Amino acid sequence: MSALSSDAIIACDGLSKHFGGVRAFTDVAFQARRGEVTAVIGDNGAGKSTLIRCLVGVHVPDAGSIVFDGREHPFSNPDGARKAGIETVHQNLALIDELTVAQNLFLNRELVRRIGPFAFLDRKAMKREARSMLSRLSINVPSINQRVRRLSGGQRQAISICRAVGSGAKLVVMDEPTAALGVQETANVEALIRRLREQSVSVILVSHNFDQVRRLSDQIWVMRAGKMAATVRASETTGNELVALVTGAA
Amino acid sequence: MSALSSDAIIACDGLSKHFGGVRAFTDVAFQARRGEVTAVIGDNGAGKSTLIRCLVGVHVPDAGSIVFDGREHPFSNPDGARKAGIETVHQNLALIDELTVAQNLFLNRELVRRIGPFAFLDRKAMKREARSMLSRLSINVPSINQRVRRLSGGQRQAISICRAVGSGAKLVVMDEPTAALGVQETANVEALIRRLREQSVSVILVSHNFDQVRRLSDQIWVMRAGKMAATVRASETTGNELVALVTGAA
Amino acid sequence: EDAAKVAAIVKGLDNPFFQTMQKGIEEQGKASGVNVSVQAAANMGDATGQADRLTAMAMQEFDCYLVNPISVSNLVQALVPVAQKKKPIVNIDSTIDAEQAKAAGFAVSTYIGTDNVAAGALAGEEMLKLVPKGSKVALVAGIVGDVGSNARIKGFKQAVEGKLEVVVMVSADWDREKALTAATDILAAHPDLAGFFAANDIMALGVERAVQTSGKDVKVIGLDGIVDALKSIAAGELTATVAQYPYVVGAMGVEACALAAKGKELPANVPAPVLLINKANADASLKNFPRPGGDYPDPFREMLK
Amino acid sequence: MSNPTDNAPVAHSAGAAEESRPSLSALLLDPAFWADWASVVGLVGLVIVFGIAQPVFLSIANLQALLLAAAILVVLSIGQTFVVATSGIDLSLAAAVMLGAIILGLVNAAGYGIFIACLLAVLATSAIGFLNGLIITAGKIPDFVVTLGTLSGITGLGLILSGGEPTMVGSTFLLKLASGSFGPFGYPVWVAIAAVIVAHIALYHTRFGVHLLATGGQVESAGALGIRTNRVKIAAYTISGFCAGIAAILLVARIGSAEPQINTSLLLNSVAAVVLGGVSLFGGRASILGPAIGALMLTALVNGLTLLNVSAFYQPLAVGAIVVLAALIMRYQK
Amino acid sequence: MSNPTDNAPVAHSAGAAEESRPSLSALLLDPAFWADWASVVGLVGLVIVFGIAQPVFLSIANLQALLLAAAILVVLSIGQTFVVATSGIDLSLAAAVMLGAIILGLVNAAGYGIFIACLLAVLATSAIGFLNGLIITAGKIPDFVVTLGTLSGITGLGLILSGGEPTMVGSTFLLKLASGSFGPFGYPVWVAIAAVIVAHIALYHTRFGVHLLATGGQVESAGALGIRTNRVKIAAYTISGFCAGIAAILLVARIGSAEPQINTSLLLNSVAAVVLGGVSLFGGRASILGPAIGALMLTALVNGLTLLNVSAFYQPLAVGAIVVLAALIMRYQK
Ligand SMILES: Nc1ncnc2c1ncn2[C@@H]1O[C@H](COP(=O)(O)OP(=O)(O)OP(=O)(O)O)[C@@H](O)[C@H]1O
Ligand SMILES: Nc1ncnc2c1ncn2[C@@H]1O[C@H](COP(=O)(O)OP(=O)(O)OP(=O)(O)O)[C@@H](O)[C@H]1O
Ligand SMILES: [Mg+2]
Ligand SMILES: [Mg+2]
Repeated sequence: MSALSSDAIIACDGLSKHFGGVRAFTDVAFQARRGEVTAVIGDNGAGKSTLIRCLVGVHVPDAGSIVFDGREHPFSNPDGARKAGIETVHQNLALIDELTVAQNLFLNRELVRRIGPFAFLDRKAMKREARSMLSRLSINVPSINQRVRRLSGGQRQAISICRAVGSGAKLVVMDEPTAALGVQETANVEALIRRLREQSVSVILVSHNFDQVRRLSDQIWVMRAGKMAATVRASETTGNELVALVTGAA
Repeated sequence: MSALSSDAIIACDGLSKHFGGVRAFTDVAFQARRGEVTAVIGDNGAGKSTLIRCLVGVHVPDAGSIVFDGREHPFSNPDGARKAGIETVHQNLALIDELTVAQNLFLNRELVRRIGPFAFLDRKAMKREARSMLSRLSINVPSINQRVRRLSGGQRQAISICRAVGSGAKLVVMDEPTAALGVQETANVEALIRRLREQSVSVILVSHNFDQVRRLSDQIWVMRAGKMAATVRASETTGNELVALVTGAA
Repeated sequence: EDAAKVAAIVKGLDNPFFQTMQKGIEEQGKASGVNVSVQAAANMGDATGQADRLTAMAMQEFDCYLVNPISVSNLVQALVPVAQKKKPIVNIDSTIDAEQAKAAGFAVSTYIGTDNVAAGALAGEEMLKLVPKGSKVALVAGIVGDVGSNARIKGFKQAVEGKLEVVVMVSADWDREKALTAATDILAAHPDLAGFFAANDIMALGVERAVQTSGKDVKVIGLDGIVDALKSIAAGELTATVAQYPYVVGAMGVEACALAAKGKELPANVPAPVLLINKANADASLKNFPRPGGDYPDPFREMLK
Repeated sequence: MSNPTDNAPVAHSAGAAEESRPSLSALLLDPAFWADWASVVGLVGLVIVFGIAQPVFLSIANLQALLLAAAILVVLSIGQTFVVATSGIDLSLAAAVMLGAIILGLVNAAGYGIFIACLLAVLATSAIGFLNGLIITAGKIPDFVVTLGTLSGITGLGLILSGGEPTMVGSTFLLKLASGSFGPFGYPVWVAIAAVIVAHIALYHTRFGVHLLATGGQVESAGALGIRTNRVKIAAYTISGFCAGIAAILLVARIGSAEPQINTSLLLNSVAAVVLGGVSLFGGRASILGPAIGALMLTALVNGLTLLNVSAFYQPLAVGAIVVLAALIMRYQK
Repeated sequence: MSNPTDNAPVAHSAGAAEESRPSLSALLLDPAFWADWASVVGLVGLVIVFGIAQPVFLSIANLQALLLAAAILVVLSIGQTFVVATSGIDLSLAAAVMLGAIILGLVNAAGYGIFIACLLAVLATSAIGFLNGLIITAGKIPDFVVTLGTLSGITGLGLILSGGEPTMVGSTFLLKLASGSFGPFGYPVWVAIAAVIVAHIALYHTRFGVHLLATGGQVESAGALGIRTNRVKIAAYTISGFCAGIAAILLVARIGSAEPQINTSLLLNSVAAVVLGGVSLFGGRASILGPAIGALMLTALVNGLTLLNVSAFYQPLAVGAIVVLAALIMRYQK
């Protein structure tokens, strides 16, 4: 596959990860260009989520190198990734069930007021901000003070998306962001992704919806059984070709 | 809405459910005809999953009546529902993370060998059966002895589906069964639903994918903001009409 | 004239020693026409809980306070309000530190108790009579750090110093099963052991079990004189015990309290009876239990007359 | 399809709860409200019952004494709360109190000033907490095992250091601390009040507090969001150790000596107070007032039963029944 | 698109683990294997160290005595395992043992036969377990609080029933039980072995076992699948109570009397054995051999340290260090 090109916001080469006896993926090269929407597709268990989690610092890869925004080995943990400007919508959503909607939206990015050497949470500001974040995405939740445990599947996903796009990241990574969303909400998220691109935020999108992928993305990467199988420009491919690439029939 | 017709496998009337201050849905009438695929659609938080959970005995509704297979108040808990012949794919999948794939597939339906008064698990038979169940749906899992905790999102969903269809139920209820599935797996599940109908098993399908709903179902029910807003025959509607019904623009 | 009201607080009631003491307090209360309320700590380690209970009792109108503290000072704070109301305090069984008491502004009217070091020494002297010079003996202590246990062990050690070899000391937390297990282990490690001294009878009975099982002739001496131990000695199992008389300590405490409530001057220090019991006098002791086999000196009895 | 920006989040008619604070009457009808305040309800219930049965219970002097007696348990419960909020448990808490007391006693006996002695005691117990956290996170060993191990280890250390003998601490400073008072409350009560306030602010008004709950709630998700869950856990244990140190000072002040013996009921009561206070042992939910009031309740129970002259034999039975009853109020807690 | 039926689940090249049993060498290289067998590794390590340091340790007589001493803890750990597997904890276990012993003693002293006494003791402790489970599930109260409450309640009951006095039990049947042996092992050891086997079968080879783990793993999911999670929990507590009854009989047989005293280290050790045995306190994972070996390990530790003549002061320190070390082997457990 390609050498790391200089216009990549994030790129990796020779990346491998296994868990005990299970190899999630081996020797993967991948890159996402600056300001583009880069899609990753592949069958269930192909290794997409694990690749994403390696890129954003959740897992430490067994081998291989990662370059983000020109720096090699840019971070070793998710905190570093977020500080460097990467926000992620994880497939499992990474919500804390016992915390409220507002607390989840600002987790590890809490707004504080400083009084002398101390920093106190600015809960009012966070709630205000949270409301406007949710309204921008037109997300319905019963209350911003509600614990997320009892929210519906779609409501939960919406909150996770809202958190990732709310803080001006350079790169937003979304692992199947619309899986649980309704038609309307899906349309909103797609519009949002377009807007992100307009604001030249780079996006990595994992999705099983090939129509969506072709509608939204510039470049498509195909994983198959733990390998990076192919990459194509979205404008130059068809749904059938994608199916063939994913299943290995090509 | 309609009175309970006699060809309904399951029907409810005047059903309401609230949680503390949150009303999930109010005064809902709904029915699914025997041998048909009945779809329920609606926005996120509309109350679909809660309705489903009331129908299969997980929640006890605050008001209203349920008729299953001609019997009123047919069961008061999920065990009763399963014994009566209802299998469910819950939106949260209802998998036990610490148990293996095979154990999850047979949970509360374990195969046993009787020796005198005692019943011992027939683990070999369960593993054998589990393998053939998975292969019928062509589901890839690393191992049948693996705990489900570490499986990918799609693998988990596939196991939950496999469990529901594996045991000869009269009614299979699926809450967004293909949300996390790949293209191939989705096609498999759709084929499976068609096969169930051919075997005159009734199916209730909750989905956000209107194309899928129109492809698969006979009757479509639309929920909006905790009410049953409309019901249409799938053959007599269009995607745009469904969008209008769901958003309330109609 | 109203009957005097006495508040008594003892150590944990999870030990029969203090059960007997409570019995002595209550029965003497009836005998002398004194109203007694007895409270106890949740267990032997509950130093603060005991203080909390005494604090509550100090709120009420009692004429005298009878205290058996878990440690030398855990009740001092709680006794301050008692002292402020100028109510007499009688100290039994374990001492209250005099200096701390002075700092807190009170002095106890009298102390009645047994000298644990002397009792341990009595056990040591009996052991010397039973086993040849230079024999190996093992010690089974109570909860590590317990003051009473330490004193008893100390007394025993002093008595056998240079005459017997103490090969090991273990801690069995006043628990019969733990003592049994430890003794079994010790017998395995030291097959030529001649005797055990356990810091109380409950542990001694556990040790005796281990000795029985091993089939060896090893002497076991306990301390306290609880009824099970006396029975065991009478049956020829346990070798001996040093009997203390918590019943008498409690009863004398009530007598002292009754006197102090009337404003009588009391002797500062009254020793309670201690008696070595072996096969020879076990039956007599059993008959009189929980009182001593014979008469004993009691200065308060004279004063009350 | 609708435009994503012009569609404000109007909470839809069904399924909508008010965003503003619910009204008082609605609150009082909600069982979850009662559950959240179980310890308060329990405490008020106890006070009423004991007050009627034995008026002395409500005397100013007794209430002051009760608060004084509760101070140590309150401080310990706060420490335990931080650990339990991370879904851990600190079994070494009472042992740390013992070690802190012994170090205080020995340093003081060695002729150093009482302040240095107190400082060293708090440093030592904080170090124990830090070590607990470090072993748990670095070694990935269950909290229960590690703190059970340190419980045992500290016991030994305390015995070795003290030689098994209690040490008298005759410091006038500590005597004042134990018996003096400012305004209506004794100094130890003020210490406990200060601990409650500081802990409440730390839990509810700092980033650390949110991260603590997130770590206790879902450690993997918290980690994926960049929260240094290991550091948070270590901090929680260190706070617990620190509280043990403060409790050790209060204890030595109260009983006037440092005993090489562990008060296990202090440990069990600290956890009971935390749970009665509505904190989930599975982490992710916590409050400071709840455990503090739980601690008060447990102390009031002993005080009241003693005043009622309930025999020592019947006290455990009564305590057990009342603890379960109080917890019954929590039944609706979600 | 592919045909859903002709596509057999060929585990794909990457991401595939063998379905058959992994080879021995692969097993030995997998840290998770060592973690699962931490207690065995710990036990073997201890035996080697003690055996070298003090050859008496390995004498047949000592090993027999060790097993005899461990029998009670093994039985209790099994009971605790069932409860912990449901993500509960039974703090009343040691108290139930005490109550069972007292009932045994009193019934026997009242002149009823020893078998009736034993039966009543087991019935009583099972009833306590049942009650624990009932209050926990019906009242929706945290396990910790309920069993802490019953711990206290039972303590009181035991004191009241016994009047605080120990009762001698001079039954020849119990004496035989305690001191007789069959083949290489004493009867109590056989009782423990039988308990291990029955419990292992119940856990791994019955529907109840799977339901137990499912309830402990995710109670909501288990409920959604129709498992009667409340009944499962009650059953687990009843089993725990039953084991306490068996342990009570063994205890009375061993020491020849029924003491109204609670052995709290029995409680803590039972939980420690369970955790050392690889059972998660958060439920859903369990084994029977693990806790049994954990119990053996804890007993061997005390035995070895006593044989080595380690001072009573240093023993707790050693126990603590070794428990943490043994747990360190579990660090890779997932
Ligand atoms: N933490 C883990 N431990 C063990 N195995 C894991 C772990 N995470 C992932 N795996 C395994 O690695 C493989 C790839 O998983 P991954 O989640 O990356 O798939 P995916 O491409 O995201 O699939 P899906 O589309 O279903 O989400 C799967 O077989 C999965 O079981
Ligand atoms: N157990 C519960 N406790 C409190 N509120 C709940 C509970 N379950 C659901 N709700 C609330 O009820 C409403 C309906 O939820 P439900 O899960 O039925 O929606 P849904 O139609 O399935 O949505 P989605 O498409 O996102 O899955 C939501 O507002 C949700 O927050
Ligand atoms: Mg994935
Ligand atoms: Mg839903």
